[in-house]
Amino acid sequence: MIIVLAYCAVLLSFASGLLALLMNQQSHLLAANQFIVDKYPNLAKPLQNLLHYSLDVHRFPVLLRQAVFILLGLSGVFAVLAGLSVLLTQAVILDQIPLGLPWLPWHVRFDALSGFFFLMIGIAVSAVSLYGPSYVNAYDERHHPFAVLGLFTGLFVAGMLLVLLANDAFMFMIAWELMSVASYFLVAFQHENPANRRAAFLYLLMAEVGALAIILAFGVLASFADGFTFDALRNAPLSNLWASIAFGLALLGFGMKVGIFPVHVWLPEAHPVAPSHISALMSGVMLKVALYGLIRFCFDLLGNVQWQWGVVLVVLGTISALGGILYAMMQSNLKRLLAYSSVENVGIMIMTLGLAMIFLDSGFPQLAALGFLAALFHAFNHALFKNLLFLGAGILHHQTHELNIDHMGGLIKKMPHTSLLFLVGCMSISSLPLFNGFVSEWLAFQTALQADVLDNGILRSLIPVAAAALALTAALGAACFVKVYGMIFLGQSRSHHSEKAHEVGDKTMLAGPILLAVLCFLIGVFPGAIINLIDSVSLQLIGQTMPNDSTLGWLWLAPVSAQQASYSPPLVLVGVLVAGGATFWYLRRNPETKTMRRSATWDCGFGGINARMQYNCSAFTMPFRRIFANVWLIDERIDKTMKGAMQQDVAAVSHHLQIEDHTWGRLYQPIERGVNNLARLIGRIQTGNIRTYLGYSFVTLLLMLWVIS
Amino acid sequence: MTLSTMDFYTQAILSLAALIGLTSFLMLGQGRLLRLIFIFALQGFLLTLTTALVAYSLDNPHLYISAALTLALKVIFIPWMLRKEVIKMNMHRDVQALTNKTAVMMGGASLMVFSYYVLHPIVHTTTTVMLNALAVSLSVVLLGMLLMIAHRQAVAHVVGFMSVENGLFFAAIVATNGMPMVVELGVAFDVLVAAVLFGIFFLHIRTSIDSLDVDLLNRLHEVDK
Amino acid sequence: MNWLIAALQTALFVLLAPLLAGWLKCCKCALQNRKAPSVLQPYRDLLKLTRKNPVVAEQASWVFTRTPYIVFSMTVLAASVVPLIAVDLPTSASADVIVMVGFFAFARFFLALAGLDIGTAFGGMGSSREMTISSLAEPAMLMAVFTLAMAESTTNLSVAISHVLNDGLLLRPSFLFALYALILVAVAETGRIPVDNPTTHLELTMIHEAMILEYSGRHLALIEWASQIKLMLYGTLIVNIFLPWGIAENFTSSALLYGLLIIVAKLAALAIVLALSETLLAKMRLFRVQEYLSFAYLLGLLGLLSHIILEASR
Amino acid sequence: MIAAYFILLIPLFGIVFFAFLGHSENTGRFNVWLNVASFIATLWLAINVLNGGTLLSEDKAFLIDPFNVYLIVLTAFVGMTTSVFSAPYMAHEKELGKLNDARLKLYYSMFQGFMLAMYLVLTTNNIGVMWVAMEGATLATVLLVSLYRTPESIEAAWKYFILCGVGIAQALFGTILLYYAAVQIGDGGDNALLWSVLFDHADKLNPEILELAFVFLLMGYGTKIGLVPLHNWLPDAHSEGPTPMSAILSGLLLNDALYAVVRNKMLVDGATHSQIAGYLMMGFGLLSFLVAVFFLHRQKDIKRLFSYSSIEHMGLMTFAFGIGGANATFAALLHMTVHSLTKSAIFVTVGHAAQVAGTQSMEGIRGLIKTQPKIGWGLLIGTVAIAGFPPFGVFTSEFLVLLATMHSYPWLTPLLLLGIGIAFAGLFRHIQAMVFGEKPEGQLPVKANLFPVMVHLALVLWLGLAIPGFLAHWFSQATLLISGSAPL
Repeated sequence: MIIVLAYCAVLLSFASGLLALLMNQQSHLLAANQFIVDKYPNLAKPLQNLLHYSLDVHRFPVLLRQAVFILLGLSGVFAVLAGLSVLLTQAVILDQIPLGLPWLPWHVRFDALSGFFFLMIGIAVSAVSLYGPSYVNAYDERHHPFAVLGLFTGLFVAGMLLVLLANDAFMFMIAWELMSVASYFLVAFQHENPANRRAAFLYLLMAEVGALAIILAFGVLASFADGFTFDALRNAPLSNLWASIAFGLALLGFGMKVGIFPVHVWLPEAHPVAPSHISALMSGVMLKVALYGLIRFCFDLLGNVQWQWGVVLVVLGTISALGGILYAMMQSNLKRLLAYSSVENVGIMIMTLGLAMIFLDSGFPQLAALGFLAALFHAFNHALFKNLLFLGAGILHHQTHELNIDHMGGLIKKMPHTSLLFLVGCMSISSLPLFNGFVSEWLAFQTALQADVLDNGILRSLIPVAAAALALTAALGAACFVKVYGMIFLGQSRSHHSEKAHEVGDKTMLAGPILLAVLCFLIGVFPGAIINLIDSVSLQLIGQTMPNDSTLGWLWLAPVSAQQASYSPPLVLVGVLVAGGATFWYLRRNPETKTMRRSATWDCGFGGINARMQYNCSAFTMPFRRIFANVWLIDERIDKTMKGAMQQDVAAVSHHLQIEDHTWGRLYQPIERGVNNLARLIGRIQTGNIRTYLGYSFVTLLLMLWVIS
Repeated sequence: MTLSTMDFYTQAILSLAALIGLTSFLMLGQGRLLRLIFIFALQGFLLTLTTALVAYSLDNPHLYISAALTLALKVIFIPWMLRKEVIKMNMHRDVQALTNKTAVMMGGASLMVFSYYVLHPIVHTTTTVMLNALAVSLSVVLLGMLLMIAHRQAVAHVVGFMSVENGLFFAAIVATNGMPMVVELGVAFDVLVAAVLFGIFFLHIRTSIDSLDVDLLNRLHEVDK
Repeated sequence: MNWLIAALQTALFVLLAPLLAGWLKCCKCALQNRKAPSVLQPYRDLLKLTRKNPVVAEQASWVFTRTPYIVFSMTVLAASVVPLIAVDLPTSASADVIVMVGFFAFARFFLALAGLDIGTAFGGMGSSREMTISSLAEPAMLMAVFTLAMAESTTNLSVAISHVLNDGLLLRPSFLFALYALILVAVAETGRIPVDNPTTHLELTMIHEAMILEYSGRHLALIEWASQIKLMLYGTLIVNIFLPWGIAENFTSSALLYGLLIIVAKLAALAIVLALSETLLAKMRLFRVQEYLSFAYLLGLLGLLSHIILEASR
Repeated sequence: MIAAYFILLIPLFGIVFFAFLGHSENTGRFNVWLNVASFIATLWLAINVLNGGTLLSEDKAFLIDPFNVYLIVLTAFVGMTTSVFSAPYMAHEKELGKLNDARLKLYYSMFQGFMLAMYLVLTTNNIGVMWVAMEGATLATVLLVSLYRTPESIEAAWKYFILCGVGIAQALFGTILLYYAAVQIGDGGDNALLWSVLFDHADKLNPEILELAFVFLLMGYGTKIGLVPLHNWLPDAHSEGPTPMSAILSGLLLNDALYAVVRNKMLVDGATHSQIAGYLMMGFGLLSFLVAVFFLHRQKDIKRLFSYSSIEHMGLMTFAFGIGGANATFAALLHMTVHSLTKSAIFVTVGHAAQVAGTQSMEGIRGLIKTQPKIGWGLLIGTVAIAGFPPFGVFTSEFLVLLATMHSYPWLTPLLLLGIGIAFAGLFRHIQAMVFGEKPEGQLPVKANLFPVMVHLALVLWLGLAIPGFLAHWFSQATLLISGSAPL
């Protein structure tokens, strides 16, 4: 029964994609309609009217778009239902689909781990499909056909869901690549821009390399097992060395998709150029699917995790988290910034996952469950708030036609609803208490603080350092999102566009973000609900759950024991309301002083404050740029144009700032150059002279004859 | 087994094999096209003789057909066509000096040795005549290829190509007493068509590059210039 | 009962905070040969401000006007989790020390937004610098806190302090490092010399003050009050974690009274030390602050390592 | 068995018909019908095989077993769809003034000639006839390569002719050696070249001679497969000839050459009981694969690009056959199918794309999706398929090859992966620029029939998702025949 829900989710997303293909077939549909009417004149009148109504020239595209998104939304709802029911029943459902290789049908397994990610995807997809119809209205059908967008969106979602269902390596890879390829087409959707094409290419290339690494990882397992089903792979008797090789390959493969430093470079290129609701899905849930892969591979298939892998994950996670947020901070393109921030958040998840591995191998399954919980919970939260922020970015782009933060400003008054929703997103991602981001980060800290129980001195000192780096990450994240929110919504309008902006006309567009924002807050206040769900995942995977021995149950969060640490968001909320309410009431009790006097902003007496005097992005982040100067490749120039007889007066000053990723120059460009050089060298063998070619055959023949005898 | 203990047939075959090998050598070192074509025709004639000899000694009538085909194609038709071409292109006066004649000849000689070396493993399962025939035909094949590599004229390439075929025929006839008839006919047909096509190509190449020097056919390549 | 005492203690905390500020000012004036205002002057200032009609810039949005309430209530909440005169507070359980850091982050987030809200250069400057310093201070602070948390294997402040009490007088090298680190961080976080100068209004050196430049009336009062609470909170953390003796372990009135006396004395003494250091030291350049804070981080790390290597090695 | 004769007679009739009747407007359509007829005949044959198993004609001249029956159907199918494509394409080329009636006559006649040769290679039981047919295929196509009579096309045709001619001569030597070995065991006469007979007595054949023979056979047919370093004719011939011919060269000729090698390998393996033939094939395959992927990066001509991609894939198949286990063989058989379907589909779109842009140079081909979405998407999806992305069938086979390699020769897998990755980059860096972006000024859509492309890609997709039972059965049977064990 539950599996039917899951299949429904997959099929509905396929159906939404196929339905979108009808966009260009209006004339055929009209003909078909005519045919039906002619053939069955006594067809029910209302049905005829309905057909006639919906096939109207102007109405048809709008209706079709809505229908596509309704199907997609239904798929999301079914995914949520399926996920919830499998999590609640703790069932493990096995099935087979008669596709694939003759001796290897697609094996399906739907268990708590898949269910949890189903839930995540379901929520994200539902939110996106609420948001989608009005967002895609902005696209001109001739240049950006909806058929393409809708088709690949459907395939993309279906691919993600199928990855979660896969129970053999072959189906897993097919679903995985379906997801990658479909999202590639979405990234390349607005392909007029060369930068977008480049981003799409980079994305697909890295996806391909990653997929190959994953195949190889499966290959390592498969060469010790008989068959490619996960059941067979699970039982593969691997030596530690081979297990570590498989782990390394899986880490490379899944890490490329997750966006671990230094294989993250596609992320900030590809996410910004896709349509916003797609970026939301890519950043919000596709990365999570990769995380799922990593978890499935390491904890489930490999089974015996080794603490050394945990150390690798902790180190890489920490670097990604720090690097991600530092790079995010320097961006002025909103979606690019959000993409880098995904690298950060992924880093946190990976780090916590690493902690879980360390604890698991050191014989503390309960603490491992805690780390696992923190990682999954953060993944869930990230899915919510990153989705929210990307959708918000989409709204901003829709309304201001801008993505450059420096060209916005003052939107809080023009777009009050959006600004509030975006604020919720910013607060969650900055991990402020009462919002969901904080809870998972708190859990991560708690996990790290348990390092004391370990015997290994190096681990015991490494983990707290990683935790401190995590703290730095969180603080930098807050700074970064202060910048984001402040530059976009506060202050004065920095450009013509943002001056003319206004709130979205179609309120359904806000429904998706509202859903997510409410969830962010609710989960921030009542994290227990999700934690219980994740507990069933760790029960299946690690065989342990988190102890929750606190007396008041759902009110409290006590990951290890109430004595060691506890957090009660509902009480905190009450406290805030009491304290804030009391002061609010007390200070405004006097009607005379209650009113505020508005006056011009203090301008030091010089007069004429204008928008250009405000701090902008690069000014805001200047202190960070100086402090962490070596993290980036900074190209900062101030050009002065001189005038006057002696060329001593300044006519104009322009500031030029470019921030580049180190990994390009250090890692990727050498590879590219190497391939090109090698290609040139190899190209020399084809000289164009037939005698040379004959010479090749001749020598080859002689060589082979020599070899054979 | 010494030569004197063999019968006449074997002795004849071995002599013919030696002669055919010799013609290959001669072709390899030949700078003048007309002489090259002549030697090629000679080789074809020797092959015809061999075929006829085998047909006679085995009393295998279908080998006579094969001999006739060889005579018609390799001794008459192709040399005639090539000769016509050379005269038409006014190339018969040119002497194409091989860039490194000594090295090519030395290479040819070592190829002969190499052929024996390659066939060494099968020596215990076969007779001397077979071994020699195979070795000679292998070296004729290899020498034919070397001829193509060493010469720049398209005509020489055709000669080389056909000489490779000669080597194959020799092997087929001596070692296996001829292939099944259907194959023989098919091969002959292919050779005929190939010869016709060569003629067509000479025409095309001439109109295209106004020469038959294959080194000038070098537009399609992958080298950075 | 416990909840009532916790609430009372929080109220006490909030009410005492201006007094500490006044006392600090007194000490400083005395050291600098100036005539000091009354110790109660901060109360008067606050009262005066709350009675005034606030002036708000035309550009300001709701973020600007709501921020003071948020900042204040978050600071109060933070104060509620720190044991002042008694341990075993139920409020400490509702939020541990990491959450407390989170409360401050929350307040700072909004304060920085408010700085950006008006759209002047000062506000932006203040926000930018504040976020810079705090993002460096936070890990250093957590490093120090982690030392404590690992040594006492809890992040609950009440429990931690009672563990320290139970341990008796132990000379822990890790605590020395952590204490030093915490002091450095406290100075930075509360905006005292040598990191920031709360009394300056010279644009180029302002950090905290630049953000709140536009505030007036009750808004200003709330923000000022909140920073006074924060000062006291850090002071309390330092004295109560590292020198917890005298804090009430049960809720008898005598113990509570004794605890109150002791904490007042401890804070007064700490204020004198602070005043002394503020008099002796000069303010640093902005871009030397990171060295200062990385030193604090290093101390925290050393504390942690010495705990792991020297104290807990197995 | 009658079906097999039909399969051979129909194209034979076609050659004569086209050669003597001359060219008219309906020739293209008639060519389609002829190919449809052949296809139906092959289906008939296939059904016979499906019902009755391996067929051997009375005189043992023809042998239809699971290994070649699917290749026969595939050949007929690709021939049919290519002829569908070629009719409007060649008509357009004529409109452009590149061709005249006489050449079109030659074209259609030789098209059928080529098909005849292909069918003969596949159906015959006589490895000598196989050689003759293979040479015939070269002869039939060599004039097609130079159909446009440009200096480049003549150069390409000459190289094709000489290199393949010399190559195939070596295969003849190999065949003679095989015959010699057969004669030695006293099985002379006409039967000695029959594959079925040789296969039955394979273990009696002299292993040394067979090894030697295999070297020559591999060299010979390998030239036709396009194995590096014998591949040099291939990109030239593909790029300079008319596009339909590129499609059938890539889709059929290479496959059939590989088929010939594998047939002979089966004999050699039976005799030598060693992996020597396999090792040789693996070496060649891997070398071709790795070298070809680097060539992809440097291409300027779109058809050259895809011909290098063909070399790459043929290399992979050769490698897989070389490995020789059940999985690898199955994968190679599947790869033969999906590669020829995909590659011929790509060549169809490539031909149209070149017509749209008026050039084969990739720098001139831009913004296809904007100009003519169907061609643009066809090319893009085709490339996605050939680059080995699922759910297309190429992925399935590459996946199996990779796993088989991992199983048998783990240290070679990184090389394969590297190659696949670099190949992908090489293809996409060119393709993206062509299909995406704004269209150039004045670029207009052309009349194109993309039905073949859709059918091919749909089939490849189907094979990627699920392999139909009868096909799986044939593959398994063929695998059993070739490798001696059935896949898992």
